[in-house]
Amino acid sequence: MTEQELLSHIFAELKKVAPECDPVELAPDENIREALDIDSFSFLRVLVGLNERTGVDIPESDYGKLSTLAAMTRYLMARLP
Amino acid sequence: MGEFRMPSLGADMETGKLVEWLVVPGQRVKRGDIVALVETQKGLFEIEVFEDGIMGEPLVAAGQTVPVGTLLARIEAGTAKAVFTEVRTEPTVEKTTEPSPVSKPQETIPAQPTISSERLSCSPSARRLALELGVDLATVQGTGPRGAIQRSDIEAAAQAKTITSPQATAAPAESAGDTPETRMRQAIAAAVSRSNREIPHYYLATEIDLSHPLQWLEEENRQRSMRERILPVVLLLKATAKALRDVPELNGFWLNDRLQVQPDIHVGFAIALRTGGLISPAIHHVDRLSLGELMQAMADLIERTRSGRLRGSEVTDATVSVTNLGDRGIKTVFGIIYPPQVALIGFGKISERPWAENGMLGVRRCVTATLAADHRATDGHQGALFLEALNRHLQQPEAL
Amino acid sequence: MSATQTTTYREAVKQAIREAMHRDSRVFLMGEDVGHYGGCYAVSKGLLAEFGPERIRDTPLCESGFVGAGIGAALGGMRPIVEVMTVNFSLLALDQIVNTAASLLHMSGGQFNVPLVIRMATGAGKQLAAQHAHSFEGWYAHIPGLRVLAPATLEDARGMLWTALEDPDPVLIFENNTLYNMEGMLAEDAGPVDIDTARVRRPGRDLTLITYSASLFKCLDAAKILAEEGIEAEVIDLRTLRPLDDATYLASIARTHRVLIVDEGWRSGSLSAEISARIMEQAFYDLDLPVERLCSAEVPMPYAKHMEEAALPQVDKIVATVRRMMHHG
Amino acid sequence: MNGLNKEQALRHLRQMLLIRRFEEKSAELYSAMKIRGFLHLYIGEEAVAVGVMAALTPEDAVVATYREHGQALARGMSAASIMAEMYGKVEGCCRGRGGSMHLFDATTRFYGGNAIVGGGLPLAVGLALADHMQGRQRVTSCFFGDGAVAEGDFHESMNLAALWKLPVLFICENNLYAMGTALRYTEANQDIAAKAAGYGMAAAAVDGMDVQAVEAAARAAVAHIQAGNGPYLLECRTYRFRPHSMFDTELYRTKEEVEQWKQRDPIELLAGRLREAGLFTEAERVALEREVAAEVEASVAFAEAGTWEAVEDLTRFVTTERRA
Repeated sequence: MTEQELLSHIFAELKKVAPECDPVELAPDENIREALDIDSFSFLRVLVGLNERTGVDIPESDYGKLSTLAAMTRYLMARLP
Repeated sequence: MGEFRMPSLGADMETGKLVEWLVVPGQRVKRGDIVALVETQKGLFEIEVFEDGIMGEPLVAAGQTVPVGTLLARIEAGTAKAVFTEVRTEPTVEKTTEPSPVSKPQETIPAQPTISSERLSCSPSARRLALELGVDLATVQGTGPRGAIQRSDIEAAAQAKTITSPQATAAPAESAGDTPETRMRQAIAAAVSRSNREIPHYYLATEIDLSHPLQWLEEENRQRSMRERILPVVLLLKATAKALRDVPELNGFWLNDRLQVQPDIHVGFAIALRTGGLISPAIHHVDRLSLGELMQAMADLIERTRSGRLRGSEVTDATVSVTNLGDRGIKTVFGIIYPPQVALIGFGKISERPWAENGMLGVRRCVTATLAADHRATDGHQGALFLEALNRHLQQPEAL
Repeated sequence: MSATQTTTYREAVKQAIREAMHRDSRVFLMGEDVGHYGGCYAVSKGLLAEFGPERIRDTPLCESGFVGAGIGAALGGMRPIVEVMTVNFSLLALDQIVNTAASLLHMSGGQFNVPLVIRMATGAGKQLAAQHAHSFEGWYAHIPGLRVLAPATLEDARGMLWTALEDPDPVLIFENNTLYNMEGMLAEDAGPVDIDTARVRRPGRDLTLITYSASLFKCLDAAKILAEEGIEAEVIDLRTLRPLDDATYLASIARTHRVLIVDEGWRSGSLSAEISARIMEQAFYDLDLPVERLCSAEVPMPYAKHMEEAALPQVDKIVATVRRMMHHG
Repeated sequence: MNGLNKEQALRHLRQMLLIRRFEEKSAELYSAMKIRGFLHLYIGEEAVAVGVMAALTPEDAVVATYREHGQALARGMSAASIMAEMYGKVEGCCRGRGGSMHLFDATTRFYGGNAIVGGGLPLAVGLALADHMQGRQRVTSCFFGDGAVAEGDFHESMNLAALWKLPVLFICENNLYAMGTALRYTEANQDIAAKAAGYGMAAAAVDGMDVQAVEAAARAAVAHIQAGNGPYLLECRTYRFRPHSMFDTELYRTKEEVEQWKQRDPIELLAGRLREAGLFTEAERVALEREVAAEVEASVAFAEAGTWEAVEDLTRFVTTERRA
């Protein structure tokens, strides 16, 4: 999976919980939850969706490491099966 | 009339899997809009349309793999009205949906509530109820199958209306041009005004040390798959329900000048809508659900609330309310009780705070729990007993 | 409260027959293997010794002949209970039941009523395949002039027979073969019950399940599971399939606004179709969802167990259908 | 036939003549569309019904077929109530609910009027079973045609009645045609009386055109039954002079055959016998004809004057009204 492909997965999941927002406009180091006004339930849903799309298991203690687009991409790319 | 077909994105592309529809039938699209996600052997692509018009019903369901050139949907040049008749017919593609190895099978996107002045999709019972309650169907958003208006929608609309009615003379009349958001804002305004006017609130707050329960939860979550993991707010909610069992006077209604304690604990959980406003749908029998079930129930409720698919009982059944503003970094919540309920429990952000115990100072993860209660129904003593019970239950997470 | 005892559906039917035989000397039981064999489903076991071969009357294998003879005996002043081994075999007597028993009163201008009771086993669930296990009670419920009963509970198995025998017109009683071994508590002084009305077997506010006979218990099990999810289903036992007690289920729908009909018969042209039509006619403005039906698959009953189970309405299918209706997904 | 009893013979003659003239009138009224539905005429077979009825008492029961005007009249039902029934009037024996094929009368124990071929036989078995179980000395007579012999109900009923030794008098009116198909095309063994042997049942065949022979045979059969010997099959060999029903072009038989049988017209047979014995004058014949014609005309007048049942009563008599 290329980084671009991963990004389109991330965007698709974010669009599901924040359909009126355009995640493409997010800056790489912007805090996703704050920028898109996503609560903890929705954020968990995004992570579960990404887990299903990429197969990467994300332990709860790592949730904090996926707060920006850059961090999220880095974290997942490094662990892609 | 245009046709939206599975595009050929490369000479070697023979088929594509329609992963997700990003538009709904009846939606106006213009040239260049992204309308679907398609997966190929090369990866996931966003697919655009090349003409303006109105999206017809999907001819291929999400999850289906079809050859290049397959008609996916028609794009009508006409008005929304013409398309509406078409989208009302049942999509027949659902049955052939096959599970995708990459993403879980997408639900066929239900036609969103489409309001047409010609013909509303409305259940017969809801139609009669609307007549009885004086609700104008044209102002109601349907949440039923294929966007049909159901009894629950009418009940919700009527409730908003009832709350408004005491000040109907003062309040500006609902105008047909109002957006649903405006109308919801008006309903909220009416409810809180009435609450503030009629209910003598008293407030109690306490700091609760969550270190132990959160530790326990982290341990518990380690053993759970991502999908089954539980969020801390679930602990708060379950403990609230158990504490209400200990102090039932806070779980009830103030009606006809007396407190009517309710036997079942249905917690109204405030959910902010992305378009603004909030709804407090009820989670039924919270005290009887396991933490896992409660997590599922909340996730399900939040999703359905935001997609406008609440059931009538959920809109009307709450016996008490909980507001959790912790996500937004708020420390303390002073809530407004939702009549005829008699209590609202608020939770702020869970954060590390200095904590003195047995003469020692340490850092603990804490939350501020508040109680807003109706003084006509209970006194501060009962309120204090409740917060004490809440703390007690939270300190025994394994028993929750 | 009177004393209760543990008993079975089979025993309840037998006691009903015994009581009727003792109460009225005109009553007799006639059918294939009811005497020396003790009844195909052992319902009449022991009755031959108690009442003798005149009143526990074995017949040859001639459904049309002995059902017709039952009609004649009823005309001649007797109160026959005719047992047909299974509903599939009753088709051999269909002419007598429909063309004679059901029609005689009318075509004689009200002169000749036929006080006949016909009992038969019905239903699938015992791997009896395509010629012993169908549910034709809905067919019979189509016929004016017949009263069609489907006792599901022990009280009804015990109590419907006598009331049926007192009816001046032909009454068909359908006993689902899977119920004969059903055990439960029954009042020692259990007696006749009405054969006119449906019953609410479980109250609920969210959805009405309309059913009868063995499917009643599947619906009750389903309702229990649904209750754990917060869905309260009201379960209606029709009891009498003709004439239908519209009032009971319409009242329920007026409360719940949603309805699922569970019927072991086939869907096309069925009793469930009839009830659905009546709801449309009489309760359209009570409905919040289209009426739904759960019926047997439209195949002759297969033998293999998994296939037979798949063909019939089952608890999980009822639960799933109700869930889908409530969540309209 | 010796020992001719004038009074009795004249009664038979009158009954047969009444059936004949009544049915001739019915055919006329059918053509005039006063009578509708199916109309099956008995003309030619009158001796069977009249002869058998003479052997029965009022307590006995009669089960007949859709060709039952003859049995109904011979049993004593009034021509007026039958005609009104065929008109569809409420004054008819079945309030106009039955019509020609479904004549019923409780007072004469006349159980139809059964229009499913063979369908009446099990009914007769049941009526006899009720008598047997209640210890009553009554006979149930059951008329059916040669066509019914091919039905399962015939065999099932013969077996049941014989098995349980029930007091049933089975009367087969063998007119040689099951509707329009000759017996030789439908029965492997065309000797119907012989079929009784398969059930261990007593049987006899008799000339169905001779009312006195039929009566004698029926009396013997009834005596056999009343002696507790079980059922009896009486085959009456007869012939229908008219088509099967009004809408029948009679492609299946020749005019010569019909003419041949008409030579043995049961009415003329008995009238001739009486004349030969010097018991019946032409004046008496004229008087008898006039009397019968008057009765038929009275029945028509009664039917014409009759009323239509109120449509509001449409769904009555589906279930018994005294319940509830």
